Amino acid sequence: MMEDCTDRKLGDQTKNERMDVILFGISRDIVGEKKLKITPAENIQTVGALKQWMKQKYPQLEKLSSIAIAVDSEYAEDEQNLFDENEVAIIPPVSGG
Amino acid sequence: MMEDCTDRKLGDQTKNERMDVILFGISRDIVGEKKLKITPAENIQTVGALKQWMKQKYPQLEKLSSIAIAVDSEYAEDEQNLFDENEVAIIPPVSGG
Amino acid sequence: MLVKIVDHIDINEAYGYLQSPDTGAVNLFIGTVRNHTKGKEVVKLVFEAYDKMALKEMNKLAAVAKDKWPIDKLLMLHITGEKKPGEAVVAIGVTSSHRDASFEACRFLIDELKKTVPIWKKEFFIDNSVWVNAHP
Amino acid sequence: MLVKIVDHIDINEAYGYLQSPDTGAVNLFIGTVRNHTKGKEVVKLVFEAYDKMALKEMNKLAAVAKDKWPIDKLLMLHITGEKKPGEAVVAIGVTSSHRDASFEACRFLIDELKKTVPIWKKEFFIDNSVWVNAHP
Repeated sequence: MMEDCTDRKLGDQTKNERMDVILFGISRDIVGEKKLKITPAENIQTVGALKQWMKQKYPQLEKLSSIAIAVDSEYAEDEQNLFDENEVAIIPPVSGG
Repeated sequence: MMEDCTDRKLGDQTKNERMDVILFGISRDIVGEKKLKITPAENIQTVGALKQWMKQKYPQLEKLSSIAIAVDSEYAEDEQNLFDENEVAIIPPVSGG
Repeated sequence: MLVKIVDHIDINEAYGYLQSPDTGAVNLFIGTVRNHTKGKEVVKLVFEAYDKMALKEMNKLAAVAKDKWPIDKLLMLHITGEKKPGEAVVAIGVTSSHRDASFEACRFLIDELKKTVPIWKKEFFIDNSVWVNAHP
Repeated sequence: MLVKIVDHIDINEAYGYLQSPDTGAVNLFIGTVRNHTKGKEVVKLVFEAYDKMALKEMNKLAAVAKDKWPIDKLLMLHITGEKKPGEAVVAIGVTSSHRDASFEACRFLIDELKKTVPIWKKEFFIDNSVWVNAHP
């Protein structure tokens, strides 16, 4: 049983070798890309962890008025887990209207 | 001097033999005319007196939610005096918009 | 400031007047004929106005609004004549830098117009007609 | 209910959607590009949206409004792309039997849209450009 699980997990990691993070507005300008590819090696498991990782890697994100993460196009709490199949996006302060 | 005044007054009465009262909406329907001619013989001196006279002559006006008089196209108080040169109108309850 | 009694309200024209490169917030209220009132089918409405006085009163309200709020453009249009269900009978528009002002002034103008401006509405039903608000 | 991200806002089309023979009160808010902000001349604005999520959030707001007020028609349009001063970037419209509801729901929708819907605005001045609201 344990071996089965491990197998599946390894299989998934092979299929999805990275998490895509979609970027908009100023966060895209800061990162310099429309999509950021994060490898499994970074071991980012939650929304909060992703925020931390992003801010460390791109210190200018820290200066924004706020930063949110959307998972599958819904605002997500820091505690929420991230899975390979999720669509993840950084939401800098909105300014529509 | 006194005689001069009397002459002028008589002269005015001859020129303006009646007061025109403009009618709108339901008050026009009640009176049955667009304009009501009131002779000087009625001796109506104020806005309040005109209201009283109208209500006596056309009792259905009494049943309206409200009735106002406009003098020279401005809402007028009961105490206001009426002069021959005034444009006088009955304003039944408004319902614009 | 555009204050008028008209035969027909053209929304595009109204918006064209209100649109301004100087300010960012336009609020437009449009009152239309409803096909029913108190459960009865309405066939048409007929509006009449004491034009001269109605324009005076509308201009007074516009002046009060301009005193109370920072207004860039202000529009008050009211029709007279016959209108069918769905057709516009009144349009009030306010353009301001602030949406607060545009909403509040627009609301104020339509509320006050209904109270003081000498315009009268007759509702026509299938079998009869009544002057609205005439009786308690 | 008409909730869309569009290239261009056509007021006549918006009003055409909102107009209803069943209800008498239409409130329409239009946000346009201002030619200045904080004393600086604005040349243009560029809007981008996370379309999928923006539509979801707009639909959520529309659902909340429909729960709170008796609404006949509801419209939310927001543009993306480049717009010059005077051009419309957002249109919110609510048709109801009661003007209270049309004003209040329209106000609620524009206020909330500005808070939660993932759309971003970049202001272009003569010499530089900034993402609005990005920094404290």
